[in-house]
Amino acid sequence: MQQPKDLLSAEHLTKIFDIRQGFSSKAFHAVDDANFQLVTGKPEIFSIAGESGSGKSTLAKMILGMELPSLGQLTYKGKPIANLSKKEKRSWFYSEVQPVFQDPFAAFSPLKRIDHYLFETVANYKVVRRSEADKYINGVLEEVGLSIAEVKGRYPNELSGGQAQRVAIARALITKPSLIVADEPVSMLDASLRMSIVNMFRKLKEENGVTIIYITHDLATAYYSADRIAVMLRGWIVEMGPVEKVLGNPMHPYTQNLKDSIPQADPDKVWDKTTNLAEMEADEYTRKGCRFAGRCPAVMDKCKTQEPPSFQHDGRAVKCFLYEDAVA
Amino acid sequence: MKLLRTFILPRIVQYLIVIFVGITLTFLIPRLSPINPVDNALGRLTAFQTMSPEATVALRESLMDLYGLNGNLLQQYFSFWKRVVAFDLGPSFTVFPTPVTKLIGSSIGWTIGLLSLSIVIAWILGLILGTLAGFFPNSWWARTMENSLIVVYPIPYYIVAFVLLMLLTYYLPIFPLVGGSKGAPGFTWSYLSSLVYYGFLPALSLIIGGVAFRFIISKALTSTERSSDYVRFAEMAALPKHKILFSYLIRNTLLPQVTDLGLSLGLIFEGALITEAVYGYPGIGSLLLSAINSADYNVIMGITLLSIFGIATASLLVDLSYPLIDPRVRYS
Amino acid sequence: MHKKLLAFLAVSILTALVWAQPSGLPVDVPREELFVADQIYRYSNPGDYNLWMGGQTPHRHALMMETLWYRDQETGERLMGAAVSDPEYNDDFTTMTVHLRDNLLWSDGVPFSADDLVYTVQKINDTDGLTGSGGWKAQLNQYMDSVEKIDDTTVVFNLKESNPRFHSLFETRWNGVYMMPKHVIENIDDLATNILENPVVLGAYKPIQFDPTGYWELYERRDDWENTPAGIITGNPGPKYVMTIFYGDSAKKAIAMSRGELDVYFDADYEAFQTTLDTTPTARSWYTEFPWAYPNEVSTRQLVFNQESADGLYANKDVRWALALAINIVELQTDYIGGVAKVTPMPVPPTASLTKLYLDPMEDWLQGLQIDLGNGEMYTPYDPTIPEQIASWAEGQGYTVPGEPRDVFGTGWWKYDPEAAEKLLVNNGFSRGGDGKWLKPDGTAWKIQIISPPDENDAFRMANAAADMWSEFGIDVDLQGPERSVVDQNRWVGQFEVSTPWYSFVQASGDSWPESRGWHPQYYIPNGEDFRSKGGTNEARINDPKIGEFIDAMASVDPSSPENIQITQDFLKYFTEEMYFITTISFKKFVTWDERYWTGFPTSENPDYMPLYWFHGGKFAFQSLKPAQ
Amino acid sequence: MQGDAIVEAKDLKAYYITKAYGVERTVKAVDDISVSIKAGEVYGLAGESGCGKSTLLKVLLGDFQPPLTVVEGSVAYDFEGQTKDATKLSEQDKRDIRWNKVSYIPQGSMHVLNPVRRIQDTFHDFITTHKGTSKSQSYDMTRKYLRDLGLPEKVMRSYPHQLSGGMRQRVTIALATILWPKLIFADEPTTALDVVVQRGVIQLLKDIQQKEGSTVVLITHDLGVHANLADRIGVLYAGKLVEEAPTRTILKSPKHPYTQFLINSLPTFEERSAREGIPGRPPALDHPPSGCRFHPRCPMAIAKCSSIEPKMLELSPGHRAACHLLEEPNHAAA
Amino acid sequence: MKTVLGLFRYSPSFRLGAIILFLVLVLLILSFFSPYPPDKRRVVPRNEPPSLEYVMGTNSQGQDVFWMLTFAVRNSLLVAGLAVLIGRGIGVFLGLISGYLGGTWDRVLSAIVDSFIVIPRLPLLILIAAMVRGQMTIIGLGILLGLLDWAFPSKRYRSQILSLKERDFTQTAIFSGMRTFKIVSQEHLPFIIPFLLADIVSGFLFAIGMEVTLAIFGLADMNSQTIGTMIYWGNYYQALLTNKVWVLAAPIGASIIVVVGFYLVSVGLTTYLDPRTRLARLQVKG
Repeated sequence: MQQPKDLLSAEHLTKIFDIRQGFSSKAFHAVDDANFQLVTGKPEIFSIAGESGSGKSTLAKMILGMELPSLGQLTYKGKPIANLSKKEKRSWFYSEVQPVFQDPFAAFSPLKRIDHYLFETVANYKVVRRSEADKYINGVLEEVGLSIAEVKGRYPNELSGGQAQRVAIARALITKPSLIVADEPVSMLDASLRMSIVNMFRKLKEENGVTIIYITHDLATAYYSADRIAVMLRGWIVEMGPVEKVLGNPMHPYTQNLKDSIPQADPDKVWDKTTNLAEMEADEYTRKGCRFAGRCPAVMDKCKTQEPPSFQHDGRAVKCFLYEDAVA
Repeated sequence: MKLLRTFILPRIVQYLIVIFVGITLTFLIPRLSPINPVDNALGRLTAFQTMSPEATVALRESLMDLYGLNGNLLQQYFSFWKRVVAFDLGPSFTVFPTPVTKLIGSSIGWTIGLLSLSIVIAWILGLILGTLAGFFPNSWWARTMENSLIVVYPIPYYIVAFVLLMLLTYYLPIFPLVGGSKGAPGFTWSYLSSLVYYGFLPALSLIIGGVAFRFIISKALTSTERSSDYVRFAEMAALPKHKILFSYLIRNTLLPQVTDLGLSLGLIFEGALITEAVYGYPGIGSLLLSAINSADYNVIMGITLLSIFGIATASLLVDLSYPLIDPRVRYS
Repeated sequence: MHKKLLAFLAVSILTALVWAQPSGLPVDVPREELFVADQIYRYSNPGDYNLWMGGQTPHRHALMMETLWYRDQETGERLMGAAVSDPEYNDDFTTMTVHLRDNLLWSDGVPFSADDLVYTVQKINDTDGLTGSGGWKAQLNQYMDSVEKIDDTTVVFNLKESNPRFHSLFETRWNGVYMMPKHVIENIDDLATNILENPVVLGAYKPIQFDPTGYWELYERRDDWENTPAGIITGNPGPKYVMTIFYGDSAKKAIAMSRGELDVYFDADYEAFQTTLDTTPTARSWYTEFPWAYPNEVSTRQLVFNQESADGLYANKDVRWALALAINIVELQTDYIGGVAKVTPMPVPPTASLTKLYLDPMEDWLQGLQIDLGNGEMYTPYDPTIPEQIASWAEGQGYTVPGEPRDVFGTGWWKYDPEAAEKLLVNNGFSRGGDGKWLKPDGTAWKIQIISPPDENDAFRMANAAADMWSEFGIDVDLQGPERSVVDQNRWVGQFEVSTPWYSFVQASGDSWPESRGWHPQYYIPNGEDFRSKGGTNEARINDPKIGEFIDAMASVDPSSPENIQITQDFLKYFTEEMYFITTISFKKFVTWDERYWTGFPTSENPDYMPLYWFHGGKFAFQSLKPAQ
Repeated sequence: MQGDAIVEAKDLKAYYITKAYGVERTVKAVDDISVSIKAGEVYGLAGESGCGKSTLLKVLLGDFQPPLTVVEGSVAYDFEGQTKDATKLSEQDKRDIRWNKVSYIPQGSMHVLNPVRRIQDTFHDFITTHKGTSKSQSYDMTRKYLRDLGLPEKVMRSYPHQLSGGMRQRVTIALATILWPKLIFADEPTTALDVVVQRGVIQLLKDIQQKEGSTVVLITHDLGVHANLADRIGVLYAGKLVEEAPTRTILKSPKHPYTQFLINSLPTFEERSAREGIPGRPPALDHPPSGCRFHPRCPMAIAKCSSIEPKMLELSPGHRAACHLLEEPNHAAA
Repeated sequence: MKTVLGLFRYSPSFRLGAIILFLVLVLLILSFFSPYPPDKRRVVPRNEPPSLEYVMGTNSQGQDVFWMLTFAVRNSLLVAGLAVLIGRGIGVFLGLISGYLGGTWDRVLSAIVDSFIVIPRLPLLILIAAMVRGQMTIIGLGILLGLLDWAFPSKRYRSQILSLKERDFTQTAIFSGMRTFKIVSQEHLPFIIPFLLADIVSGFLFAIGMEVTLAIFGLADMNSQTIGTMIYWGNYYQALLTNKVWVLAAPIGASIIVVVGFYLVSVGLTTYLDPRTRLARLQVKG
């Protein structure tokens, strides 16, 4: 059997929502014409970054099969995710693709002991025999720096946020998935704990060969851990490429703005200039032309009327007219 | 107008379906009853009168004809719809040929007056008391009030009404026994004050139960709302308690309860049944009860129809007006 | 702060309102000129005085309407209404001549005359849709060929066939053909739809005010009350105003009377009546003391068997007799009824006049009656000492018996003899199971189903007694007490085994034919269909040609003739021997009045008229009232 | 610009004492902390969640109810010679002091503003409580203030849900500071905000502080925010103050092992070399570890760390830390 | 069991409610040891006020009010229990179908449910009861009441389920490979239960209230002892008018006690199962 080249492939992926407010209603593109590929056999951490409301969570939900795309194609190992039957999803897809959610406490029922999910996953996918479940789970937990003794019989609220998130990752690892979709996995955690989770992703990629889609608004951890990054703005992927390039030397004014806005724990790098804020998020979605035009320091006239296409430039794709004339 | 298509129209279609189902049910159920209105009328007419057998048969024939009960169920159903569309609910069987609309018309004012007033009073009182109790959960009066209302709440409504009746008309003969007013209707002090006097006990009994219910709900809502961030923030800013109570707590707990109020006003048409039976109040409930007992189909259907129409319309209006009442609501 | 003020204001306004209202009656009429009568139900057609049309007659017809004759239930005598003498028939009963009073006036001052009677009869005969007089119309059409005025006070009815009872259409038990004011009605386009507000009346009272919600009506005595039949007969003006008012159930009536807001009520259950006596010292019923209630309504209570139910189990005369002998009438009459109704073994109420006509002459026959317990064992079931037994119970309770036991408590009844009952049943193949309960001849458990409407106190308590006694006797009883309309419905189609209707086989006049006629086998309808389909009254589904023979014999004779009485007695003997009904007690009514404001209401000491004031003939009770001071 | 202490906590112990479901528990959320905050400075409090920083803030603000109880110590406000103990404020004191002199900026939550009240009315509620102004006066004040802060005027007529998260938080800050208080407590004002918005909020806070010379006590676990805003930083660990120094000093040369971990665990854009998070987890505060509370997680722990509680040492002027290693200069870390 | 003990220890309202319900249970069990059959009349002297011999007095039919009450409580709980079981059963079932199947199923069911909500129940109940009068047994009444009381619960369950479905842990469960049935029964039911309990109380309230109302209008099975028929017969024999208060006090008191008992237990259970207070119980966060 020939292995498909792409582990995950998005082509012109679009998700349209209706938003109603009072007596009026608008359609908006939460994800608009997204294109990217993750290659089989080459594990990487692919970061999707952007502000809240940039469409990154919608994208994650589509990859996990929780939302259906409105337009375009999204395939996993060559199969369109939207067409998977319920049974196919349970017997195959879910063992291949696993999620890690933002809030580890919300990801587990507060009324259930947390190990319940671990044993369920083992049992449902028949990973090992029942008698070996304890041992197997212990092994997985050790990979995330925990042991079964710390976890067994405990309710989620008896664990710290970091521990709970590790359990969530351990649960995702049980089926030995090829792809983990982690949606803001560290944003609820203290800064000091974030590194341990992010480090774990790096380890999992290298040692277990898992591809991880790391969705975050924290560019620092993305820079630290990811191989590639896609920066999203109001449904658009505005800049995508290797993380060293995109974040080391951001080209899109929005990426630049994002990077500048990160407060650094370094007294030598405090901000000197002020920034512009969007007043109404929803307005930017429906704006004509470039969606960043309203607060772009380098805005040009055509930005306000035309949607910029994606330009290949300096090893990345940039969706900005500034790079129109540059050679790919 | 996408909203019209995706929200308002479906809601109106649903409204029409509800009314159709309701009307059909009200048509069918009395007809499934073993009580035949003609026999009933005949029973009434011949109860005291010695009538010759031949005359009885003749009378029966003419009554069937008069009441429009000839023809099969389907034919009756169609002619029924024809009448409904023309707002003609037919004649009453017991007081033939008085039109049902006239009977309902002369009863409904009483019920609407009594019920709407007592529902609104109970709603306001319950809301205020419940909110206060939720705001001062540890005060002795809040606890006393809660405990006593929890005991009052489960008492079947009939009993509250009956005990009040005995207390205030028999042991302490303060209130009148029966009726809705005194003397001739008119805008005179004596007539208007008699309305209050005659309506006082029925209203009181309705209010007691209503307050208990509203109190329990308001208190629960307030307790939740009280620990919310914006109340905490206002308290931290040392805003006066009454300000927090009225502009913050009540304003916020109000919204779900306005829906309730709308729906319970819609329930007016049935809510009166027991009150009116106990107090001999001349409203729609008394009318319905006697109609059920005498199998007066047309009256039963008329009232049920009105009631379905009332509740359905009330809930439609509440739904449609929600975005106007609550600035936060979004439909999705 | 202003919130408290508002609350205070609201409370004080309310208090003021409550105290400003003199708790009391809804009309502003001096209490000493007003007689307040219990209206037996709430009118759903307030203000509609067209009684030829609507069905809601009580009180209204007594106060404002007149017909030709009244039959007083208490005395059994005929009272002259609009007529001045008895009806005159020709020899073959094909014409009836009526002589009218010449001194009656309508309330607008127009004299009443033969024209009005002729007009009334013809109008009813010709108008469709008069539901209130539909029964009269059907019978007039059936019997009457023509009606003609001879002179201003004489009218002749020509009949289609011989009919000695045609006058009963104009003789009131409940009501009779109401006279129409020709000069008013002939100007009305459609009598079937007109509600006749402010009616012109022939009775002594005129409606002047009504509650738009139907709870009460106010009547004013006519100034020319001496030109009305009741005024002429009683010679007494009666109260200036009469109000009828509906308070609701017994409890409310008792409360109203204790508050001085009700002068007479129709009937109450025993408990409410006792409360009235306790709370209202001036209140009384027919007797001032035990047994209080008015016992002489012409109707009796019975347990009626559906002969075609339970595979014809109750078509067996022996079974019916056994069940009768399993009833302890003394206990029924005392424990359940409170000792206040009269006992009778036949569907003949033991009023003074009917006792004289039937119960006294038949006493010997009753005492000698024998039934076969099986194997030729003859048994005398009648116990003439029942009234004495009840009287000694009453004395044991500390009551004084006001008169002879037989006058107060009625006649003798069947012995309470479970052993005899047992013999009858065993002889018919019944047996007792291991638990002592009766099994039917087919060996299955015997369960009797009784239906009785709880709102009819006497009936329901009698049913309770039967249920208790029969279950003590070893039969399972399922007593059902649904709403009256359901009871009726079940009775009509025969969905019962035992029911508790009211019947009397004789009228106050002593005539039986009008009442027993519906039991003629020609009107018999089998179980499952409405027994009234042919107009009959035979809910027991008795299909007995012998009954037909008795009834046919009555039909051809003058109702007041001794012959008629003889046939009726024979009929009653046959019916009793067959035990078609277990008749227990006569109707009693706790018609209760308060002498605080008015006296003169008929009583046992003053039994000139019946106190059933909601009947058409109740007008004489109203008219007899005098102020208490 | 910086002067005398405007608020000073001495030997403050604040415990949650609960008796839930029959079990009595004492959570020592603030255990013997002394801080002195000078007028006009921005004082940052840093630490992981559950270290007691929010509790400390509540006590400093004088806004706490049972089960939180101040067991020992005092919090002294000093407003131009007028002193008050924040732990013993009467209702009247609160009305006088709050918003006029002391204010509070809550975490950037969805629900801090009354959802069914227009922004301008909420402003009026807060202003009139302390100033007794009429509605139009309040509106004028609000309008002017929003203009000063560069916020669009149209938010006044909006309902909270119509504003974006960032705008809502900026409006909340405006609401907290409309009466120009001398002392502002800010509890994680930027958590849950996007970076770009966060930046705007921090700028706004800075503007306000600079315009009026207010004192700001800022709580956040994000040292990056502290670096941009605070003049001094105090680091809390498990209910204890472990290190305190001017911002530059503490970020450049942290002395306590915990502070060092905290700073070193942050990724930067300079290098992508592996960084480690702090091992282990913060202790539960009802049974804190003996001795130095950090010792179970401290790789440099020595014997006495587990038994003897380290004392606060003044390492240089304004730089204090509590660690046994610092008692002997040759063991000093980093 | 541990939970029940824990509840009993820590929740005063549960404790009180449980004691009340235990007493009710005792009453109910006592009915099986009654010295007289429930429908037997004239077994004791009539109209006796409460005394040592007749703890709650006797009524006008010669029945011992106390023993009557044991039967009445048993039968009323049977009626109400049946009604609640059927009503909530239908409600949960339709709510689950609507919530989980969604789409057309949801739209059709919601339309049906909304129609039923609008149809006035009391007149309908009276009408139906009037139709089947005579044949109405307590079982039948229970079923009838149940068939009328499912629309509101179903609507509420549906919205609960829709919101539970949106929560992250449902996704965790899905990705843990659990089937829908398992998710419903293991993950969602624990959240529905406190809600269900509170709802059951209101169901009892409705059923007992309706039973009493119907009985008072003479539409129930008048031969069975229920709280409603006890009140009916008490009224029939004018207990209040003739100052035989005990005859009515017993059933009225019983109806209050039963419902208050359920109410208190449900309050206790709800706070106990509420994740927020549970959190507070397990650890007080600093």
